[in-house]
Amino acid sequence: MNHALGISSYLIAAPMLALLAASLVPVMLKVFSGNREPHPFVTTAYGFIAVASALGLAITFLGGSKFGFHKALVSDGLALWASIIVLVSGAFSIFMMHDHVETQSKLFSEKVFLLLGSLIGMLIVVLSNDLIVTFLGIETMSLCLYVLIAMSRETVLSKEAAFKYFVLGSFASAIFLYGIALIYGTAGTTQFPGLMEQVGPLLESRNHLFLIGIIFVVLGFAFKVSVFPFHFWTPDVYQGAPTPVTAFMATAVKAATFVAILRLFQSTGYQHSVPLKEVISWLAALTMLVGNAAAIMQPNFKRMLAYSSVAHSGYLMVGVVAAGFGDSQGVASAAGIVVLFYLLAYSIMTLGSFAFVALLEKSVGQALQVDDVRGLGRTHPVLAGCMAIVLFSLAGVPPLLGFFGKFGLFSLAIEQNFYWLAIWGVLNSVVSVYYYLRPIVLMYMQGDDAPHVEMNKQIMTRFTLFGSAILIIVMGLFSSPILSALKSAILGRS
Amino acid sequence: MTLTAQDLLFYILGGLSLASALGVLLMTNPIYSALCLALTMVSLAGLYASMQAWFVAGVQLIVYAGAVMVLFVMVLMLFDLKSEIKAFSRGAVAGFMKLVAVGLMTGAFLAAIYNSADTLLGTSLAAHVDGTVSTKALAQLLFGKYVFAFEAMGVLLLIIAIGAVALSRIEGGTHADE
Amino acid sequence: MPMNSLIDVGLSHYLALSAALFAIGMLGVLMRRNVIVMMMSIELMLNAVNLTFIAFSRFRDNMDGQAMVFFVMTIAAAEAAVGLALAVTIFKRFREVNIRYFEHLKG
Amino acid sequence: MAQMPLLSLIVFMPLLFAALMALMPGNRGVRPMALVASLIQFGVSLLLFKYYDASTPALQLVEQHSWIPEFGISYFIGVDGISLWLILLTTFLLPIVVLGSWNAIEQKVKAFHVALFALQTAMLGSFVAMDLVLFYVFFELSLVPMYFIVGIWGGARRVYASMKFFIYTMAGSVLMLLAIIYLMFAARDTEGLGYFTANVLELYKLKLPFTADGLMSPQALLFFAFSAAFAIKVPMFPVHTWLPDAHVEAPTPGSVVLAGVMLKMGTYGFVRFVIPMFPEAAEHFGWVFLFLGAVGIVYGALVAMVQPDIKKLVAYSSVSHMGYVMLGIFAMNTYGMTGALYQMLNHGISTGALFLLVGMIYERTHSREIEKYGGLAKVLPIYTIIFFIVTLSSIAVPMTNGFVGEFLILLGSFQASKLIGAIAVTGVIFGAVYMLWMFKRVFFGEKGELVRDEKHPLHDLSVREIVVMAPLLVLIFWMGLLPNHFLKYSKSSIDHLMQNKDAYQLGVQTMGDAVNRSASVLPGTLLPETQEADSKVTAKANMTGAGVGR
Amino acid sequence: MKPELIFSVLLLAPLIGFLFNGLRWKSKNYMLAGTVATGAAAVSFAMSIVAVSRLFGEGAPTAIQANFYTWAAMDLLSIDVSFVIDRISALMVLVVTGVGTLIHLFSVGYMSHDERPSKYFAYLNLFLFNMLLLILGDNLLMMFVGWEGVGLCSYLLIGFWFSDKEKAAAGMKAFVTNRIGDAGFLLGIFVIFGLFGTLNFAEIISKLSAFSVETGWTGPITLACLFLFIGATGKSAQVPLYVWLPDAMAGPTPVSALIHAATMVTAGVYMIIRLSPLFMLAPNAMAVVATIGAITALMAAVIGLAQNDIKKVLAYSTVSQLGYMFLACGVGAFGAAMFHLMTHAFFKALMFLGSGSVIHGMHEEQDIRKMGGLKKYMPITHATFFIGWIAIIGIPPFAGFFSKDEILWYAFASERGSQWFWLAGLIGAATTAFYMTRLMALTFWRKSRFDAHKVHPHEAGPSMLIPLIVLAVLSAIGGFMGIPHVIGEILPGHPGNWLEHWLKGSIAAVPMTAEMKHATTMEWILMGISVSIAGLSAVTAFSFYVLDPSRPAKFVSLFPRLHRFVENKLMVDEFYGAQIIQPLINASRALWAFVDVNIIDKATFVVGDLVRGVGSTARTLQSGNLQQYALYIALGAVAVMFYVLK
Repeated sequence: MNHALGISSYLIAAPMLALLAASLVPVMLKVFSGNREPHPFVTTAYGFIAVASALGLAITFLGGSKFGFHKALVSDGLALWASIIVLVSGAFSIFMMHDHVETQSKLFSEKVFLLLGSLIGMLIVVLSNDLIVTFLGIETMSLCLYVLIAMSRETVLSKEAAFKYFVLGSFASAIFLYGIALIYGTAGTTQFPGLMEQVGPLLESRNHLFLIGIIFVVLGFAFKVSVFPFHFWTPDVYQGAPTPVTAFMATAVKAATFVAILRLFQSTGYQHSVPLKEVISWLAALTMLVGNAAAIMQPNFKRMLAYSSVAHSGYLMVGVVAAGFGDSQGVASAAGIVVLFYLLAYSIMTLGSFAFVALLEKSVGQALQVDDVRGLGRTHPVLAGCMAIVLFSLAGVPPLLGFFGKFGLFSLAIEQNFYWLAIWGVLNSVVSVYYYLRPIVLMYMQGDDAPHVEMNKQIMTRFTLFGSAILIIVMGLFSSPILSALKSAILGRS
Repeated sequence: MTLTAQDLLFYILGGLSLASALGVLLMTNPIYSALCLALTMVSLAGLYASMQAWFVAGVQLIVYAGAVMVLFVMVLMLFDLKSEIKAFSRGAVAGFMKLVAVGLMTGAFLAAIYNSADTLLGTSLAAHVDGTVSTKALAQLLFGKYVFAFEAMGVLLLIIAIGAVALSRIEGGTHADE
Repeated sequence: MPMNSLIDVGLSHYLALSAALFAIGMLGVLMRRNVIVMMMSIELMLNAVNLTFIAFSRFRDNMDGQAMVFFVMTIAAAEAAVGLALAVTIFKRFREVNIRYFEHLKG
Repeated sequence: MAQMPLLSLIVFMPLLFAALMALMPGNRGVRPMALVASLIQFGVSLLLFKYYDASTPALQLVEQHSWIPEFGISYFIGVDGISLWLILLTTFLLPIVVLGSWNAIEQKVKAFHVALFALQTAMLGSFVAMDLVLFYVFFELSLVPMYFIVGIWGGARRVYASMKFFIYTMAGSVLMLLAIIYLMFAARDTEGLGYFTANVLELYKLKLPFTADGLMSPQALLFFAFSAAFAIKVPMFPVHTWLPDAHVEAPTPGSVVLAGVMLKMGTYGFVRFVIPMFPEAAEHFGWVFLFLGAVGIVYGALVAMVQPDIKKLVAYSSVSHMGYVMLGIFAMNTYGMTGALYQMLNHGISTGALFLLVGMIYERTHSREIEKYGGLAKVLPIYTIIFFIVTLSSIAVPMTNGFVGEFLILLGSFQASKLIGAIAVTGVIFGAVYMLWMFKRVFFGEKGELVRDEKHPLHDLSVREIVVMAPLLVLIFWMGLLPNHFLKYSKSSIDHLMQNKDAYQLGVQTMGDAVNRSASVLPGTLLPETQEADSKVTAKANMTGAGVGR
Repeated sequence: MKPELIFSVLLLAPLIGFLFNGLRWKSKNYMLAGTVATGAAAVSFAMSIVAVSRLFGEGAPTAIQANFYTWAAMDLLSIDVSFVIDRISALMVLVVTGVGTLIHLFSVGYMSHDERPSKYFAYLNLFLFNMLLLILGDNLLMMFVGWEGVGLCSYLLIGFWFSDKEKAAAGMKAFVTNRIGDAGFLLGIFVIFGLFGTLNFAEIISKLSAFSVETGWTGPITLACLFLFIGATGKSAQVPLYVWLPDAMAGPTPVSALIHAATMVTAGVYMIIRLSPLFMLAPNAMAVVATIGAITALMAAVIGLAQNDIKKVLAYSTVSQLGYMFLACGVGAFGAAMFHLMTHAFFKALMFLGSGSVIHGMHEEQDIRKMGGLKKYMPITHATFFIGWIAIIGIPPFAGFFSKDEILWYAFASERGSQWFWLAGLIGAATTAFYMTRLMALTFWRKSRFDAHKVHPHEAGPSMLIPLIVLAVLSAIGGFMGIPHVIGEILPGHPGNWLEHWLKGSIAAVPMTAEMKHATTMEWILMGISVSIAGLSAVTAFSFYVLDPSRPAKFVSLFPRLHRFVENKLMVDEFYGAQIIQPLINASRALWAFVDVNIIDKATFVVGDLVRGVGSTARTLQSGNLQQYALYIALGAVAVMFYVLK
């Protein structure tokens, strides 16, 4: 066996290495300066540099369907764009952490370090070409997040959230791992390319152990992206976690995990199991319904957004269903394009909405209610305007980014003849309008008597919100370049 | 249908592991649970060895039954826990459903094993493998095919080490500044 | 499957044993209220997985399974470390490690 | 000026003005600027007459640019006899609305005008869009400003009303979105087209399978999906209940725009998309809409009759009037279609005028309850005269615009179905009943409690208000006496539509281009050949998915 | 003069008058307003004479025509704004502009004390304009435009004093009832368009040769005729839509004379005469027309017996006389209908103006029980009214005699007629003679019943008297244009029936039965019967109300309930109110409150509630208990496994 690794392996790993190296700097500084916390801005800058350099390296070296580390990693368009989404949301999360009251502390450098560590885990997930490596990546990402959540300055809820996330996450990991074991046992390999070739024969012969393995693996992923009925941790953890961390979880974790799911479903062999198709379709449908319906009833702003993110997972699952069970050649790459585009859109919108929440949170442990935004349209017109754009985009109003995201997903569903899923999806997006518009109602249409609340400075968080609003409009109107870039990256054409 | 030594070993160690696992579940005193868990791990190590996974068996003994269990016991000692009155979760319905769910899942599992048994490869053990050979092969794998995973493990441990320390220093942590 | 193979120990037996261990671990997570015991139950589940890996590895004559077990053990250790650190933090705060104190977040 | 993007200019000028207004400091000066801006955009829209060629049914002043080729979406706009008058109606109403809301909107003046102008762009866009997705974008986008207009400047139950408005209309249109996507794929998979497009002219060529015996053929399902969206927008009985709420709560200018233009987007959709694209289904299921249209006429009129609130009465009268439009469209003959088109304009003018008038009296008394009025004619004679003229138009007395539309529609629907025509004709009676009864109670008889009030004497219309109403009155008579002035611009388009119901196709004519080009060469001009060929390959071989056809 | 110019002046004169007065509607200068308006009407009249004179003489055209512009054109439909004066509309236009001018003139005096004379004259001119459109339009649509236009003016003028709720309500009632008819008219137009592909009168009639007489009820021509007739019942106040006309007396009296007696209400008759060849093809429809006409003639006459408002009596009389005209149309005697239309225009306008003069003189008193003995106060009014009276009850040789008798004769002798129609007409005539005599007696004769200290009846000024006198003359001699042959033969110079000659070829000929064609004796006998019955009836009334005033009360006390029933107009309004209007309003309320709110809105709320239900269930499941969540995961896994592995 040739153990030598080519240069290409290191190039693929370069973003991760950069992240690791840069992330250690603030911690090291702290160690060498006698445990004195560096200025938060310095830490933020280092974090940003880490992410930026990783992003630069990713854009430079990723893509083009290359393998590395004995096929443990694959660098393709999917990985490239998922890395971009993950890294960008990481950068914005660091900005928000710098500002946010629950993450500002003497341990800020450690928090940034953990977030960067989590990013490394995510990059592993998106680059992984092997189920066990995916598992390692997921664990890296999750373990960092458990700690990161627990490190909030809030003392009760954040600990509870961290612990719940930890126990349930480990529980789900065990199940996931069991699934890997069964797949390993039945297919003889855990590497995606080999596995994908095995899927067809194994499903055709109705190998039950393999089916259980697939189910368990899907279940483990479903837990991470909060698909019903594995979503129950989501609102609790999103609420308890510091808002910047929530934003990070809601965007980056989801993006990374969905890429892993897509990799799992890159085979046409799944068509041999109709029940599997049906059950995943049902999960998608129920996820949309439960997420949207629960969000309607939710008075807590962050929980509402949490349920909304559950619903968005449901939409994304439509793409996954199409990828796995569509009946035309190359549907998986097509699904990759629309799912990634949706993830990009969703990440931008979600970052914006959580930035808005972060701006309104003034004290540690404050549970922001939806009603608290009353009258904001008058007192803070720019913020409210940006948030309104974000919310309309989440609701899927054209020509904002969210609309085109949904357009792509539902196009895919229709092309692959998943009509009822598409219909269910759009009907759910109508339901979602109800709660997305509620803050707008409160901001603009009610509470003219609301007092003027001083807003935290939070320059970087403002920047995040503002930037996301701008991006939503600009990328909505000019989504063509992004789409064509995505397309050429994923189809491997220039 | 002769019962070979190998089979006997399986039934003994398997039964032991199952019993001790049940002990983990049923013992109301956490310390006893921990000890039962250690016993399970030891018996599993035996099973690994019986399947000629010598290295893994050794790691199981040292890392798991040794280090990890010590960590658990230490924490338990730190908390100074006694036998708990309410060791199990409340709710008859919920409890019933939990039993049913796990029962069904296991049942489905066993049925699946039964169904797929024909397709499973090599239902009899292969020839004896030398421990050094298998360990070497494992090492080749770890530093060859799985080198990236191996390195990633290292990174993970580093991050977790720093994270765990940081966690102990937060407000209310064991090593908090204030 | 012929009757004698029920007694002849084969892959199925190992798998069944691991399934049983996994189920017990699962029950522990579902039913025990002490967080430490819950974590131990998760360890049990991971051990069950390991048994599966080893069994498959053995019966397929494929070393990959053992490598995976190696990783799983590492992860298990890391999880234990983080989990216990969390538990300690929580204990410091609540003087108790029973999960019934963790129902503030709901709805 | 051969290639001046006139239509784009018309569509986006209001948005530009909105942006300018948003950047203005303070609220002072917004109104005059808005007025000037609105007049400018109306003036520019009048340029259409110069370049529009009424002799051809072809799509004119066409502009085509690639927008999101990956999704098959292009920026493709054009105007023909069907949309010409709706565009002009939209631009015509804006200055009136701006001037009419001079006093009605007291707070957040700037924001209001920004919303109003943005809405203008969305509405104009949906009338010129010839790409289905582009149309959908404008169609949906129009909800947002209107949502704010109702929700922020509306009455007491404004939140309920605006929410209902938004969700009702969106619920209808999302199904249309799916239908659009389906059509695009159908276009791609059809022999001869083979590429992914939302270009309406191309989609006209599709022959969707239709079986008469069931609902399940694609054409029927698509027909109903489109119809659902448009029927809610129209609104048609029985999905009309959002309208009265929205109207009652909306501020006067909001009501005017809502009734005047937004409802037309629904009926326009039927004419532009539903009938030509799904001819067999429209033929086969047309009776449903014919019947519902007739029911809507009578139902709207009857319910309007018993309303205690003037504005709600007018709102229900809209339901009735739009029922006429639906009736005309689904009569599927030239008379009905022409009448429907005319009635759209009439409704925009006369109902718009009614809402303005109701708003004017509301500004004076802050009440809209009919019971509290009475004897207004003695106190506000000018107001009474204007109101009366508008009432006449609304109840379709000859020599006003309303008559032309109703006559043609009823004529057409009677040719289509005697029974339904006969039902619909009773609307003529009920229409007179509810309007005149309301008129009697408000203007005649003893002075009511609001009119009697000595402390706050009512003032008759100011010069501004008369100026607001004057153009509407002029149009009421102009359109009533000389309908052919207006009809001749739409004639060739409607004739073309009705004569080629089963195989409707539309040519295009860019500005300054005298020769009609056949629509079939269009895709070539839309995108370079290579890409088109490329897309065919990908469609068949590899990149099936996601409509990422190109 | 080119036809275009003639029609322009003819039509625009009243329109200009309307605009002139309309723009200075606040002005109280009744003299200026009246002069302009009357002048406008007079110009129209003059122009009508000019136009009509062209039709006379050898080789004169049968019609003059002018086309202005295309109103709308698409597919088969092509509607021009074009006008025609042929032999039918010539008569009508002369009556309308002539009588109209007189009534304008009368109004100058009558409205001199009103607050808004300019507005009044504006409306009056507008009416004239619309009426001319109705008459002169050469297609059904133009006729309909005028048709609705006159209805509108009628509405405005009835509700002229709108501060009075009753009057405003009367206006609305008129408009709405007319609208019901108009709806029928529209349907008629649609059927005709479907049948002939044109709405032009001449073209319709020229295309008729391709059609044969329809026997059934559902043939297109029968349907068209019936629908058109519905329109006519609305405008011309026939059963069952006549109820608006008595209420319409709320308007100023000259208006009643012009619109509600002489011109507008005869539009229905005019329309049927215009389309007489069409109606001839639908015998069933004609039977309906005749029957409704006969019923109306009788019923309105009966109601008229017990009315005490001078204008109401005249109103019911108008309804009754219109019934005669429809009876004539129904039996195919379109010429007779036209003849009666004209004579009726003269004498009924005369009587209305006379009543106006009385009301004017009596300070707005309209109750005839409070009048009496006005003969000595207003001799000229009395004299003219007297002429009107004998004209309407059919005493030869006054106008009413000729026209009514012709109708009765044809009702009897036409193929489409019957002795029953004749009998109904006869009874109607007798009843008319009775109540008209009663009206005369109570108003002008015997002693005054008003308080002479408070009320000082006086004769009106010249502007009101001149029209009265002119109309009286016309009522007296108007009948000579249609002298029946039987009478003409015995007169010196053998004057023929000029009217019949004039209209010959323009309208369908009377389909006489073979044996009646030359039954001169029979005609004489019937004429004698009708004149003597009417005379007898008048004498009875005279004895009741003049010779022994106590007799009516005694007579009435024999049938108190019947009398009350008649006095209350046979309870028709109450019936409509209780059986149609109120149920309609109740139903509408129910539609609003039930269908809109409870069904449609609820249905959407149900969806919302369902979603909410799902949401709250999801939130309940979200108990916060970690192990519960783990259980959900396990349950989910189990469910998925079982579904997939099943």
